[in-house]
Amino acid sequence: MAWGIIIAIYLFLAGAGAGAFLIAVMTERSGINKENEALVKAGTILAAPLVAIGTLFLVLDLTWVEAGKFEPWRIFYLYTHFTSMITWGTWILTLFMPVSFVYGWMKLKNPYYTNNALRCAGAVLAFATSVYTGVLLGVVKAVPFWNNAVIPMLFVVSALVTGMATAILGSFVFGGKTLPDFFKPLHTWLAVIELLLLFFLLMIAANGPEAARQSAEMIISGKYSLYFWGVLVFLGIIVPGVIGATASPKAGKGIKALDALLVLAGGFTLRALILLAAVPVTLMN
Amino acid sequence: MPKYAMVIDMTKCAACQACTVACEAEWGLPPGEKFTRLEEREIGKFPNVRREFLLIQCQHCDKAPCIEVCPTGATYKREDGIVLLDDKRCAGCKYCMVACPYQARVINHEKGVPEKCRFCYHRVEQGKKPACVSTCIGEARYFGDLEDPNDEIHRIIHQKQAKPLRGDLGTKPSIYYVR
Amino acid sequence: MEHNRVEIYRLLAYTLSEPDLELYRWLKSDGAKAFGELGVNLGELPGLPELSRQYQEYFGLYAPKVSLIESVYRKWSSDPEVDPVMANSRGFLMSDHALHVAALYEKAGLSIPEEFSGMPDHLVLELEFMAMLVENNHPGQRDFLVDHLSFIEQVVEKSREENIMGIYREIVEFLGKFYQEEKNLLLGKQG
Amino acid sequence: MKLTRRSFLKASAATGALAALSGGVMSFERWAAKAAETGDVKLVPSICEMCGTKCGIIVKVKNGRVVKIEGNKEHPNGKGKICARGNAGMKLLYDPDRLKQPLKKEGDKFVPISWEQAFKEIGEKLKEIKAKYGPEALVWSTHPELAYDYEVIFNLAFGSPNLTSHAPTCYSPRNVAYKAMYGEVPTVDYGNVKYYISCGRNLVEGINVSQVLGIMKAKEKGAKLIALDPRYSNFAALASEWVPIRPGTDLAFLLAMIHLIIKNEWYDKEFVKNYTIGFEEVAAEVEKYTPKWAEEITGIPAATIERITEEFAKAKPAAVVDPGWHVSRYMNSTEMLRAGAVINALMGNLGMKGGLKFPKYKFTKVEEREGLWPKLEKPKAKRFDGAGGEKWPLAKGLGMIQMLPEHILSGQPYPIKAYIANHHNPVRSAGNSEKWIEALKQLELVVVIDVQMSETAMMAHYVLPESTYLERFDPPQIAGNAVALRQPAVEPLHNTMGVDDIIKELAHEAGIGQYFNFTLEQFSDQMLKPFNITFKQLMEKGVIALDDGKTEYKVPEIKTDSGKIELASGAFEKAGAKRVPTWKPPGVTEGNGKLRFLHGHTAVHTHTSTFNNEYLHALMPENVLWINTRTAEKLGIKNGDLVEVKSDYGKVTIKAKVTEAIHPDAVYMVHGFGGFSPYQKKAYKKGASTSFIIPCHVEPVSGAAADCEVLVEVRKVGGGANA
Repeated sequence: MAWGIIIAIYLFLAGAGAGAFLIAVMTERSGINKENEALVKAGTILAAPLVAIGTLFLVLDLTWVEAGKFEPWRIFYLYTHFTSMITWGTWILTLFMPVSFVYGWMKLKNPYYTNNALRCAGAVLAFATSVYTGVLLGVVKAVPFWNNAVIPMLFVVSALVTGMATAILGSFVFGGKTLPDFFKPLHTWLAVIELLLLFFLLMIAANGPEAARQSAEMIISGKYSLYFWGVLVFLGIIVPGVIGATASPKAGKGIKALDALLVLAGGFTLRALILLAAVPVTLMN
Repeated sequence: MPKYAMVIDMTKCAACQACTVACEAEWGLPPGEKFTRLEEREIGKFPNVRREFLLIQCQHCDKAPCIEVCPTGATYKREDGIVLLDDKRCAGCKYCMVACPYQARVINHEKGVPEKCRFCYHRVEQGKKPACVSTCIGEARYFGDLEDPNDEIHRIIHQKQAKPLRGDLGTKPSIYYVR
Repeated sequence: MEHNRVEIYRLLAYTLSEPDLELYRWLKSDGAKAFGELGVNLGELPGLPELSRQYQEYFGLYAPKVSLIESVYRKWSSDPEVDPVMANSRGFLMSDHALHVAALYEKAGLSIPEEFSGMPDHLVLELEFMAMLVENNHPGQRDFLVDHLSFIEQVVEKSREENIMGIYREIVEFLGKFYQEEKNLLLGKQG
Repeated sequence: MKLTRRSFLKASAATGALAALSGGVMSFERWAAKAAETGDVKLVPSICEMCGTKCGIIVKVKNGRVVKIEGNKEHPNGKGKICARGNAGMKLLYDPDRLKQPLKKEGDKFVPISWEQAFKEIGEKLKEIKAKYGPEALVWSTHPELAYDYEVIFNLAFGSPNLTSHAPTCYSPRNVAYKAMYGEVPTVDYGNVKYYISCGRNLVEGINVSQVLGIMKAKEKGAKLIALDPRYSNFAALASEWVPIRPGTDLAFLLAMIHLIIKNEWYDKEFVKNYTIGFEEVAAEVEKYTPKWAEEITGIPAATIERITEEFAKAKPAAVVDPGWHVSRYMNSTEMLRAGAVINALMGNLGMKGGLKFPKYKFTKVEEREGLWPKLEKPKAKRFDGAGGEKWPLAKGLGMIQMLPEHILSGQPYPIKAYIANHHNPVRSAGNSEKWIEALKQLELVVVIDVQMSETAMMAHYVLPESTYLERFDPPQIAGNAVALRQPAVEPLHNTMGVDDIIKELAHEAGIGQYFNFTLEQFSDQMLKPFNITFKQLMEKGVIALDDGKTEYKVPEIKTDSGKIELASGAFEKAGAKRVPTWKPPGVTEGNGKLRFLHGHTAVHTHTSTFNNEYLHALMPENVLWINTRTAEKLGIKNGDLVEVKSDYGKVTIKAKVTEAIHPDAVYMVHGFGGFSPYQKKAYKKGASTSFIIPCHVEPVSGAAADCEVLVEVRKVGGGANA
């Protein structure tokens, strides 16, 4: 498959950045205060750099970059062909980055700053970013494993979970200590939904055409099974899900950081597995 | 305006790879880069076993997924049905490689773009057949113009009941297979 | 470096040719001295059989570690009439570069010796030819250096990659250094 | 600095001409652009030599350089098409590693010498050996090509009976069977067959372009193609039916066919009556060979044999059992070929549309041509290998080259002291490399003529570089209904010579120069005289058709003693077999963990000669061992694992390909890989060489190498890439 780990990093970082922004906005909406201002700062200001770094990985994966042909203007062609999800994605990312950056910058200077238009635009673009990373794969008919609506949903959920983890880790830098109350149920619910979506995805694949069956087999019992069950399901979803559901919002930084790091590892593993397990349609039938 | 099409009769394919080589030669491809590839599979258990071959290259689809997903418009279809890539416009995102059900694209590491079969348009314009067709030592390949009612390609498609590969995907390929 | 450029080209051409008794004796005395004057210590000279063996292994006519033939490093041809797969190949004899060099020799009234037939672009011949150009203060030196002798860079690189040892390592390193100096001399002034 | 030294570039004419080098010439780019534009282009019709098939090519030459090779539509071989190997010819011509000048071994290395010195020293040595041991102390082996006649003259003139081809590692059983029974070796009218049975003939991996074209045409018209093969080869994939027969038992299958054909009177009675003798003897012999009997041996159900035989017989006379090419596989191969020849006769297919045919035109034998050289005498000594003698009467002219090491080492029947190999690499193609190497070391003189440093050349005292097929003339060729010429497209790149000139010069130094006082043109004109064509005309056209190409289907003259096809023949009795084909089991039996070792061609390589070709190397850089899934499971071998394959004669290491497409008792690899000549950089030690596994032994009737009569044990020695 033409896309590998580098694209997984891109999708992961774009998702985490967008998710962090959404989580920050949700926190802000729930009422900003001394307790959560670090988190709002972190979530908004981290979004743009994460998405930017992710995009840098995308650029690194461009074959003409690999071939050492430095013709940066070719990137501008990416904006031109609207039948392609990448064109849409390029626009979304291009708009999301400055909007989130400006909003984050303002929040950094003054956590109580607010601007409805900027916030709404940022939230819509953040959501669009997280959806885009899934639809990019979802529309590919050549890979039956991807070609469904579950992948975009899964990526949105994963973006929120990893965004939350990113915001939590970031908030520690800005001196945050406690988490908003709604994090606990949200964390649990997202974990449950993510598990359900994964289950649907693999069920659809296992009962789908030959290529999709092969993909599912690789993940469930084949060469990626250890990463799937061990890293993604157990360490990346169940363990943090349990921590999130049981730990008190006032628990120590250590346990929260561990929770967040496991979530991030799981989120990256999810993207990587879905890309690596892609099997193109069977031709010899 | 012609509309080019090809028939590959796998029942006459010697699996000798002369087409692969002739194509590499025609386009001066670097070693390892092939526009046509020979796939093989085994079915059944000894002694009730079969080996099957399939020659795969760009199918020049009328509804080409590669054109649809290309964000720069570098991949395009000519009026005569040949799908081509404008190297200079390609950003190298590889979405076309991902989206092509036939896995017909290969990266040219020198140019940094995913290339593919071009139906030898330069030969076709001179009235010649594509290199893979002229070289085929089993005469398993045919090339012609679907718009020309007198072209033997119609008879061959009809007579051999040639069908596109994975027609169910809705890509409307220009290559028809006899298998 | 205020040495005689012509002499250095000749010196290199000679020392990079197949060693025989004459070359060996010369290397032992005058050759070592000449290199010494250029600041190169060739080190311990092995016996002639060993030197021949090394030469064959490193630069010989059959499957050498480092080819001294220019064509081997060049794209074979840019002529559109050439079979494209051959045109784009590297690693074969008689590329466009070889034809050009052969044409230059012919025009200059020089004949290619038998042991170099099929490889007019052997480094030894090209260095000798360059010596003649320099000797005659010919304006074509610059073109010849850029168009042909530039493959010396690849020879040096490959020699390092293949970990060439002993006196040939010293000679190749000097060749690389001298080439850079020549490049600076002939091109630097414009730039 | 004072330097005394040689310089290489010498002024050829007036000095001081450097002034003639103007700016336009000096700049490479400007020069190249002009050369591309103004260069003179010529098209040279010639003959390919990337394999032995000799297809017609047109070589495009520009500015003295070959720039493209294409097929020649006028030439009956290939009919304008060339295969992957033919396409790769330029990469041989301009390969920097090919032989460039005569080499002499000094100590353990080769040093360049002049042609004069090489000829002189070899000639002296040959004369010395001849004086001391007699002319029969020289053995000359070859893969017979267009200059074969020169080799015949040389050996007869020298007085050696030991000119021997690669036949026993290839087609000996076929030639023996058909020459004795039909008087000459027929081929198949592929384009028109209706029912075709291949006993291991793999038309699409051992490619002859015209024959592939023919069989595809037949298939398109609805012909039924049956592949008898323990392996599901590419031809089996193309065929209508694969018969997964136990290795070495095709003979039983064919005998049962004869049984059925005679019992059910499915044969062509008219033809049998008019054109054959010995029918009754055959009928008596095959009575016991029932399909049930054959089922036991072949593992193919009797019902299948019955069905195929009936369908086959109904398609007569366009029903053929292919005589094949590489049939030197088993101890019963000659019997198998004889059985096939009987079936073909029973179908009455000789000379019929879609049946067997004899070559239409032939040059007269060189021994029968006169005028250009003194009369050639038959050598006094018997052949070293006994071919043509009492024990091997039918191997006459084919020889048993695979037994050369044995005879060198034993000194029997007489000492062999000199060996010349031309276009032949028996160290890797005739089995048991170790023994060959050991034996060649014993000789006083080993000379190898080749275009590259083969493994046999590595063992030589002198290596004489031949010009490639793109740089030399050869004597003319007959192909189908035409004569054709191989001619140089370019001047030799290096200090090489055509093999005709090499032989001629050698003859002069070896004291038999009086036999070679002619030019290639004179020699060729003499060959062409019966066709009223001259060498000059052939140079111009490349190919000249001898008739309109239309075939008249009729039974040709049969050149046996009886003038009929001899279904029963006393010749075989003299060679130690029965008068009619009879069952004989293969030489070794699989079982107890021992597997039958099979090998064969691939479409993209030729014997041991193309593996250093960049182009072909990229297509197929190494071989793999085919092993049946069940067998592999028992041995704990997974696809891609590294395995050791070991016979009583040696062992190799190779990657396993676990597949259902091969008989569980057999393993298979493509031959020719695993080269160990360091001069061939790309091919060096890539894949495994079959020659370390195969023994040097002989099939009793034809003297063939029976190179699949060997058992191997396979064990895993390392994990694979995908383990």
